[in-house]
Amino acid sequence: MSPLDFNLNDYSEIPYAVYSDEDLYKKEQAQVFQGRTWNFLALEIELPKPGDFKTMFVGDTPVIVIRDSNGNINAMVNRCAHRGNLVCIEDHGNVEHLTCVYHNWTYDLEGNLSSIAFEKGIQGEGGMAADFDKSCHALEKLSVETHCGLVFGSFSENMPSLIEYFGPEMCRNIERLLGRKIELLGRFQHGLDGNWKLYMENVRDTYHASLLHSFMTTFRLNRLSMKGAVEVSEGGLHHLTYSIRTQDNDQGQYNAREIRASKDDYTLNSPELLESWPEFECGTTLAIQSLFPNFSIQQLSNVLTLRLIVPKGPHKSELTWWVLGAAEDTPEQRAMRIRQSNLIGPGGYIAMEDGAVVGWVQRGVKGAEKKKSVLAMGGRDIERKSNSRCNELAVRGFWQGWHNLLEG
Amino acid sequence: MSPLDFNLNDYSEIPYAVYSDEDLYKKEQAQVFQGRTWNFLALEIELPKPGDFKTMFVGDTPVIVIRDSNGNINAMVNRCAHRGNLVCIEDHGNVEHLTCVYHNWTYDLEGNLSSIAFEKGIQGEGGMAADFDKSCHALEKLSVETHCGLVFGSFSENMPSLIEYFGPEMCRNIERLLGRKIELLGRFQHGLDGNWKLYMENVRDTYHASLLHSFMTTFRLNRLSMKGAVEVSEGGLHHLTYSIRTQDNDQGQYNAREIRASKDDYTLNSPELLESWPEFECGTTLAIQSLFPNFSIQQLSNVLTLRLIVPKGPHKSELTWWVLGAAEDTPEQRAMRIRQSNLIGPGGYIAMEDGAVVGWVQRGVKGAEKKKSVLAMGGRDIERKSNSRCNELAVRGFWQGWHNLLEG
Amino acid sequence: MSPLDFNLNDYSEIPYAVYSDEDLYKKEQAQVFQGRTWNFLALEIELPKPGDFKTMFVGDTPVIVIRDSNGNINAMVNRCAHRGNLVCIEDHGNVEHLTCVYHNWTYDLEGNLSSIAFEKGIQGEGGMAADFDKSCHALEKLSVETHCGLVFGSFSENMPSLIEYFGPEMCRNIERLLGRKIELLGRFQHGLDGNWKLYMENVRDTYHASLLHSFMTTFRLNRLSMKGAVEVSEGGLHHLTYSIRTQDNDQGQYNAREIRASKDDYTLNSPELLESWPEFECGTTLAIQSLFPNFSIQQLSNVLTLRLIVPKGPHKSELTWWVLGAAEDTPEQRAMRIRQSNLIGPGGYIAMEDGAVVGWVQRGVKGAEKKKSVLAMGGRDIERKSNSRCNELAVRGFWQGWHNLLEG
Amino acid sequence: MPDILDPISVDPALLQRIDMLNRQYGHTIDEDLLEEWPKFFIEEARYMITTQQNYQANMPVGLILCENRGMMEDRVSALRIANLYEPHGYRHLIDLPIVISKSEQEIMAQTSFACFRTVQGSAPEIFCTGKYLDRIVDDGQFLQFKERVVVCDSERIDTLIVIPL
Amino acid sequence: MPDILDPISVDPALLQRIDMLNRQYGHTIDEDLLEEWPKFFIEEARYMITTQQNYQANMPVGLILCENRGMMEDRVSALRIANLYEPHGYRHLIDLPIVISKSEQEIMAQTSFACFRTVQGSAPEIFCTGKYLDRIVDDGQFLQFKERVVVCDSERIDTLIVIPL
Amino acid sequence: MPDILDPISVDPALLQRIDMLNRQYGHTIDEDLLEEWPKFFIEEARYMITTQQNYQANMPVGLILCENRGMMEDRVSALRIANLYEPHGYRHLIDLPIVISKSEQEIMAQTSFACFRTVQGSAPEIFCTGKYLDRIVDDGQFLQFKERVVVCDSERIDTLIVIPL
Ligand code: FES
Ligand code: FES
Ligand code: FES
Ligand SMILES: [Fe+3]
Ligand SMILES: [Fe+3]
Ligand SMILES: [Fe+3]
Repeated sequence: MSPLDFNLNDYSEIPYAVYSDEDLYKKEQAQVFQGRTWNFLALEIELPKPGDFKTMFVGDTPVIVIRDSNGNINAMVNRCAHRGNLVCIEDHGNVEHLTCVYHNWTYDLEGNLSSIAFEKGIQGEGGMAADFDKSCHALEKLSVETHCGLVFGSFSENMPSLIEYFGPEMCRNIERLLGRKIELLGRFQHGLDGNWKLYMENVRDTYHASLLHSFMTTFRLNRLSMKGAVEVSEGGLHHLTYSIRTQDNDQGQYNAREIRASKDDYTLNSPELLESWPEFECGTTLAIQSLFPNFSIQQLSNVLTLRLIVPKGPHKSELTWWVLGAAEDTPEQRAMRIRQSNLIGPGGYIAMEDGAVVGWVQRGVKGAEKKKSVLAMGGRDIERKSNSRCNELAVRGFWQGWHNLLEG
Repeated sequence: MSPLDFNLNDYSEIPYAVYSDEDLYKKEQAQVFQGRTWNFLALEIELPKPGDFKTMFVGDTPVIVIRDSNGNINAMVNRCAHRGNLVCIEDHGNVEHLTCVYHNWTYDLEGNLSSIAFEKGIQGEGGMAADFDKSCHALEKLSVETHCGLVFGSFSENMPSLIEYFGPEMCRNIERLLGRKIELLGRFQHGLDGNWKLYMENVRDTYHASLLHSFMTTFRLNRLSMKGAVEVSEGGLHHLTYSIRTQDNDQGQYNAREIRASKDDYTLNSPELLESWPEFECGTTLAIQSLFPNFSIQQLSNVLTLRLIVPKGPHKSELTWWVLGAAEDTPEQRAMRIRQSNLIGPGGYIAMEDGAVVGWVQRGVKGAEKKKSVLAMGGRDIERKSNSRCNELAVRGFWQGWHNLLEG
Repeated sequence: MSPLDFNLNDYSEIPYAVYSDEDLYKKEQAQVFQGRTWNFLALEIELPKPGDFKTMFVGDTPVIVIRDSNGNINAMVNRCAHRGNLVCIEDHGNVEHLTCVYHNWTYDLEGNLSSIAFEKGIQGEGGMAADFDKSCHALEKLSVETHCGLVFGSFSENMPSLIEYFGPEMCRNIERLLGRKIELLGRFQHGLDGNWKLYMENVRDTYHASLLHSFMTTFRLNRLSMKGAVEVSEGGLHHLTYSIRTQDNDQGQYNAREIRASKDDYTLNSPELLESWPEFECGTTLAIQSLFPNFSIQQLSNVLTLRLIVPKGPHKSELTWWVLGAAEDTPEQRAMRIRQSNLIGPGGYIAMEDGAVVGWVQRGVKGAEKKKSVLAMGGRDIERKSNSRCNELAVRGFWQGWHNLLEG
Repeated sequence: MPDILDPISVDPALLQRIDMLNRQYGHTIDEDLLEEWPKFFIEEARYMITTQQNYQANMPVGLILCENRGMMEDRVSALRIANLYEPHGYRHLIDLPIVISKSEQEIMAQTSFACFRTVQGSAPEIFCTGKYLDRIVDDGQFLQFKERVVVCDSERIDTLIVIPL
Repeated sequence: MPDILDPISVDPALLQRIDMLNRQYGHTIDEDLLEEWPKFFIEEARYMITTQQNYQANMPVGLILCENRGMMEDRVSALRIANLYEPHGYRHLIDLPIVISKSEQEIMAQTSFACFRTVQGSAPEIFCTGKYLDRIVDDGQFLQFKERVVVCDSERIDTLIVIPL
Repeated sequence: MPDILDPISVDPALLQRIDMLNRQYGHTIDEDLLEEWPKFFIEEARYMITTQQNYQANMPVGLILCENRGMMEDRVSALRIANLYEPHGYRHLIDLPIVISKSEQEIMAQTSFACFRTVQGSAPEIFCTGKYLDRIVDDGQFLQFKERVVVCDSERIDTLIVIPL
C-alpha cells in the first residue's frame, strides 16, 4: 500500500505511513513547504529596525528573515550561493549586510551578491572564472507578504496574495485578534517526538479538546455543548473554530462517570489563574485557527498565542510558541494574560497533553504502515462550515489540502 | 548480493547483511513477528487479578496484555482503532475497561469497541458517520495461549496449538522448570547495541559458552567435556541444550595455555556465591532453551531466568530478564537462588559478556554487507539431536526457521 | 538529479547531494575506501615493538594495524573470520597472537588463522566440517606500505607503490617534514557534524584560510599576498600548498573594512605564543598537503600535524589529530612547538573554525539536494600547479579524483 | 586584588542552611513528595520557570508561573488529578549556592543545577540544566523562598514539563 | 511549620564526614582504585545495585548483590581477571547526603548521584542516575557502610555493568 | 585500617575556601564573565586542558595550553574578537574537592566535574566530564591557582572548544 493510498472520494481514512515514510517526507518538503504555500516566517515586531534579522526553518530548509534599509522584510535561504555555508550563524541580530564567514562573500539585505573576496584575484592571479556572473548568484529568495504584523514567505512565485490564500473568513479572525498594536510577552521552543502532521491534526481536531484536556473541561473553558462553530476554507487548507463559554447548552453530556476528562471533585486554590475579561465584542472565549501548512493562531480566554510546527525528519518536530499581548492592555489586563499563560506551552495546564499525544500516536502507529486511521466523526464529507464542533471536519480538510499539494 | 542469499542446501553460511539491512528489517516484522509464530507476551503471575494489564512489544509493535473479568488473558495491539493513539500509557496497571485518552473511545477487556464519545453527536449535530460500524473497529487482537504460566500470542489465526508449535521435547523442559507454582524475584531491562538475531544466535550457540565466559569455565559451571546434548525442533525453530556438571569427562581440553577462558589462578573469596542444591532429579545443572523467534528459558544451577529480546531497529535491541523462584523454596534455597543471580543479567558474572559481544559483532560486520559468516562447527547439517555440544547445530537451525518464514 | 550529475567537462559545480545521499555513501565505501586508494593507517612510532597493535577505521570498516615478530607492519580487517566479532577490543595494546574472545579462534600477527578451539571436536564428536580449510579463512588482509614512518594500507591488490601513488612532488614534501626521527607530542579525536568530504574540501581550499581565520590573517600567519603556490597531482588526487610568511607582497588587499578576518585592533598580551624558528631552508612557514582520500599533513610555523577524517555515516565524521615533534629538537624548539600547538586542534586559534564550518555547511545544504555549489575561483580548470593560491583548484581536483574512482 | 576571588563573605552556617534547603527541595521533588513542595515557599511567594532567552529579554511569560503558594498547590493537584503524561521522575543535582547579596530582609542566592529525567521504561536523560535565582527569607528558625526563578539554559523543552524543577 | 524544612538536625561535622566518605568513595571508583573499594564497607556489609522498579516492588533480585566484603572483593577480582568488556571508566557526581535517621548503632542517609560513563574512544554519556540508601556505622574514628543499596532511576542498563556504582 | 577512609586531614575551613574558589570559578565561566577568569590564577600560572589518554601517556600537547596569565587573557580576547563559533554556554557541576597534599607552598587538590553545553536553539548536552588537578597557593587572604590541569575523561571533543573549562 502506498502511503498516499487514500480513499478515492473522501479523506475519512488516512494511511498511517504518512507519519513515517522517508520518501514521502522528501516529497513533502518539495511539494508542500517549497511548493505553492505561504509559510509563516516571523512577527514584524521581531524585526523592528533595518538590519534586524532572525533565522528559522521553512520545512527543514534554513531561512533568514531580515528587514532591509527600506523597512521591507525579505526572506532568503540561509545558504551561501558559493558553497552552501550558513550565512547567518546567530539565530537573531542586526547587520548592515550579510557576510558569509567562509570566504567573505557578501550579500545585500535583499540577498543579492554584492561582493566576492578577491573576485579579481590577487596581483593579477586567481579570481573568479571569466564567465561567472554575480547577478546570477543571489541567495535563493522567497516571496514575502505580511498581514496584521504576520510575515509569510513562499518558495513559489506568482502565488495568490495572502488575503486570497487565506480567504475572507480566515482573515476576519486574524484581524480580530491581531489587527492592533501587539507586543511579545514570551517565546519558547517545544520538542515533539512525532511527525509534524500529527500536531496539525491535533490543532484542527475540534473533537478532542474537551475529551483529552481535563483542565479545559472541568473548568468549562471549552465544551462541545457551548455555542460555537468550525469553518474550513476552500480546498480544506485552513480552518477556524471558536466557541463562547458563556453560552453553554449543557445537558449532562459531560457526565463525569463517562467522560474521563470531567472531574467534579477538582477545584483550584487560586482561581485567579482563570480570571479574564471580555476582550472581544463577539464574546468569543476560544478560537483556534490553522493556516496551512504548519501555522496556528489561538485565543484562549485572553491568552493569545502563535504556534509554528517545523518538521525534523519524519519522526520528530519542533514547535515554536509566541505569547502575545496588546499594547493597549491595562496593567490588570496584562497581568491576566500573563497568569493565564499557565494554560499554554509545554508546561500549560491544557497544552501539555497535546505535546504528549503527538508522541503517543507516533509510537502507536509503529508496525501499522499498512493500516489506516478513521476520521468519520461528523460524517465523511468536508463541508465549509458546521455549527457543531463535534466532528473531524477540519482534520479531513487538512488531508484534502495536503494530498492535493502532494499530487499536484 | 541479496541479504537472503543463503547457501542453497544448508545454513552454514550467513550473509552479514541480515544484521543491518533496512528493508529486511521491515520484512522481518511482517513475516516473523506478525507472521506464523507464537511470541512470548507475559508470565501469568504478572497479571494476577482481572483488569491487570502490562504493555510490551511483539517485534516493534506495541501490545497490551490484559486479564479480563473471566480470568482469561487477552492481547491486542496498543493502538486505538480511531486514530492510532497508545491506549495504555502506563507500562502496567489495573483497569475496568480500556479508555483511549485522546477522544475517550472505550474498549472492553477483550478489545472490542464498547463506546465512542458523542457517537450520536451533541444536540443532534455531529456524531459518527451513519455507515460506521463499531463492531468492525475493535483493537487488533492477537491469538493467545498459555502453557505452564507462560503467555504467548500470535498475529496469525489458526496457528497450531502451543504444544504442537513447541513439540514434545521442548514442552518437556518447560514443564520440568515451570510446571509448578513459580514466583517473580526480579525483572530488568538490558539495552544491546546490536541486531536481535545476534543475541538469539548467542543463546543457541553451544560452542561459545565455555570459551567466552571465563567464570563459567573456571568454576566448571559448563564445559563441553561435561555430559550433555543439544536438541533442535522440526524445521530448526526451537532448541534446547543441557549439561550435567557432575559428569565431566575432562581430558585437559581446557588447557589454560590454549583456552583464554580457563583461569587456573582464579578463585573466590566467598565461594558461597556458587552454593547450590540438586534441584532436579535428572541432574541437569545447565539448560538453555530458545523458543522461536525471540524468547529463551534458562536454568543455570538454581537460577531460573526468562529472556525476551525485542528489536529496536536493525542495529539495536532490548532484552528483558525475568528471574524466577519456586513457591515451594525453603528460605535457604531462596537465598541460594538470589545469591546465584549474580551470574546473570547485565551485571552477571557470566551473562555480561553476551551483552557485550552482540555489540562487538554488530560493529565487526560493518562494511561486510557482501560477506558471510561461517557456521561449520559440527558439520553443516541440521540434525535433530546431538550428544555433543561442540557444534553450531542450533544456530544453523535458527537460520533455517527464520529463512523459511521470511520466504514463506 | 543524481548525486553524481557533475558538469561533463569540469568539476566547478558540485551537487549538494554528495554530502547526504545514503546510497552514495555505501558506494563510496566500496569504490573509494575499499577501492584503489592508499589509506593512512598509523605512524610507525605508534607501534614500536613486535606485537604492538592499534585499531582504527578505513572508511567505516574496522581495521587492526599490528607489527609482527619480523618487525613488519600488517593490517587486517578487525572482523573474525568465524562470525564477525571484533578481534581486538582494546584500541591499542601488545599481543603475541590475535585471539577472538567469542570462540577462541586464533590468528598469527599476519592474520592467518592458526587455531580453532575444538577444531577436531571433543571426545571425537563435533569439530569443524570436514571440508573446512583453515587456510581459506584468514582475516581479510590489506596491502601495507610505509614511507617516512607513515603506514598506509589498501584493500586493493597490485596497487601502484606509495611513491608512484603520491608522485614526486607530494613525496618531496613528506620527506621534507617527516624524513627524520619524529616523536609524538599529542593525539586527540575531534567529532564533526558533517560529511567527511566537507572537511577534505576545507583542507584543500586555499581560498578560505585568510578569510575565515581571523587569527591567521591578523597575525599574518598566512595571507594570499604571500609568496606561495598550490600543486595538484595527476588526476587531482592529492594536493600541496605552501607559503612563505617572510615574503608578503601586501598591497592592502586585507583592508580591515572589507575583510572581516583582518582585525587591526587585535593584539596579544603574550606574543610568545607565536615565537618560532626557521625550521626549513626553503623558508616555508605554512604547508598543507592532502593525500587522497582522507589524510592530511600540515606544517604551520613549527607545528607539525597529521589529520585523518573518518566518515561516520553521511552526516557525521570523526577527525584524529597527531601532533609531532622531531627527536633532534632542542628544549627551546620543543617548547615552541608545544606553545604553537594552541593554533591547531578543536581548541586551536586557527583550526577551530574549520570544525565549525563543516557543520554549518552540512546544515546549510539541507533542502538543497537538487542544487549545486560553485567552485569557480581561479577558473574552472584543474591545472597541475599555480603560483597563486587565490583559487579553488585543489578542491576541483578532489572532486575529479573522487568522481573517477566512484564511476571507475 | 580581584574581588571575584572575594565573594561577599557569608557565615558558613548560613551557607550550610541554604544548602540544606536546596538539598531538601531536590529531595522532595525527586522522591515525589510534591504535596510538600509548596511549603518551601512563603504564602505570597513567586515561583517561575523560564528560559535564559526570555529571562535576558525581560519577557514576563515563561513556562510556569505561580504568584502565590495556592497556585503552587494547584500545580500539584492538577498533576495528580487533571493532567495526563507518561510516568516519569527527576533526579536533581544541585550545586552549592553562591550568595549574591544579604540584607535584613532577604538573602539573594544563585545556584546551578542539572535535572535528569527518567521516563518509564527508558534510560535517564538530561531534561534541563540551569540556575536557581532565589530570594530567601529567614525567620530565624527556617529559611523559605520568597522567590525562586528557575532559568533553564536551553530555550527548548522536550515534550512537556509538569513536575516542578 | 512544615517539618520538610526542618530535617533531623545533624551535627555539621558528621555531615561533613559522611560527605567526605562519599567523596572518597566516588574518587576510588573513578580513579580505578577498585581494590580499595571493599574497604568502605564493614566485613559483613551488604551491597546491592537494583532499580527503582524492583526496589519499590520489594524484589529481592537486583543487578548486583554482595552479602559481605568477600563477595565485593570477588567482584573486583573477576573484573580484573575473569570478565571481558570494553575499557571504560566512570565519573561520579555525588550530591550531599540527607540524613534520614541517626541512632547509637547507625546513621541512615540518602544521597543522589549521577554516574557518567566514558567508553574508550567515545564521548561521555549518562550511564546511570539514582540514589544511595546507606546504613553507616561510626567507630568513632572512621565511617563505614554497613549497607549501601544503589537504586537506579531507570530499569534499563546499557550493555553491561561491571564496575561498581 | 584502610587509609582510604582517612584522607589527609584538612581543616574544614580550608576545604570550604577551596570549594568556594571552585564555585566562583564555575560561576564566572557559566555567567560569561570570562574577562574575570584569568584572575583565578597567579601571574605565572599554568592552565592546560588535556585528555585522560594524553595525560596518562605524558603527552605534552593537549587541547589548550596557557603558560601564564597573559596567555589566558589572549584566549579570552580571541574568543571575543577573533574566533568564530556558534553562540553557546556552559553549565558546570563541580564536585567537592579532595585534597591530595598540603605544604607551606601549595595545596594539591583534585575535583570531579561535569560540564554541560547548550548551543543556541538546542537542548543541553554533556560536553565534557573529567577532573581538575590543581595546585593552589594561599596568600593568607585569597586562594589562587598556580596550576590547573583539566583532564577530560574522553579523548573526543565535539566540534570545538573555545570557552575554558
Ligand atoms: S561558502 Fe560562503 S563564501 Fe564560500
Ligand atoms: S485516537 Fe483513541 S479515541 Fe481518538
Ligand atoms: S566469532 Fe571469532 S571465534 Fe567465533
Ligand atoms: Fe488540544
Ligand atoms: Fe553466553
Ligand atoms: Fe581552515
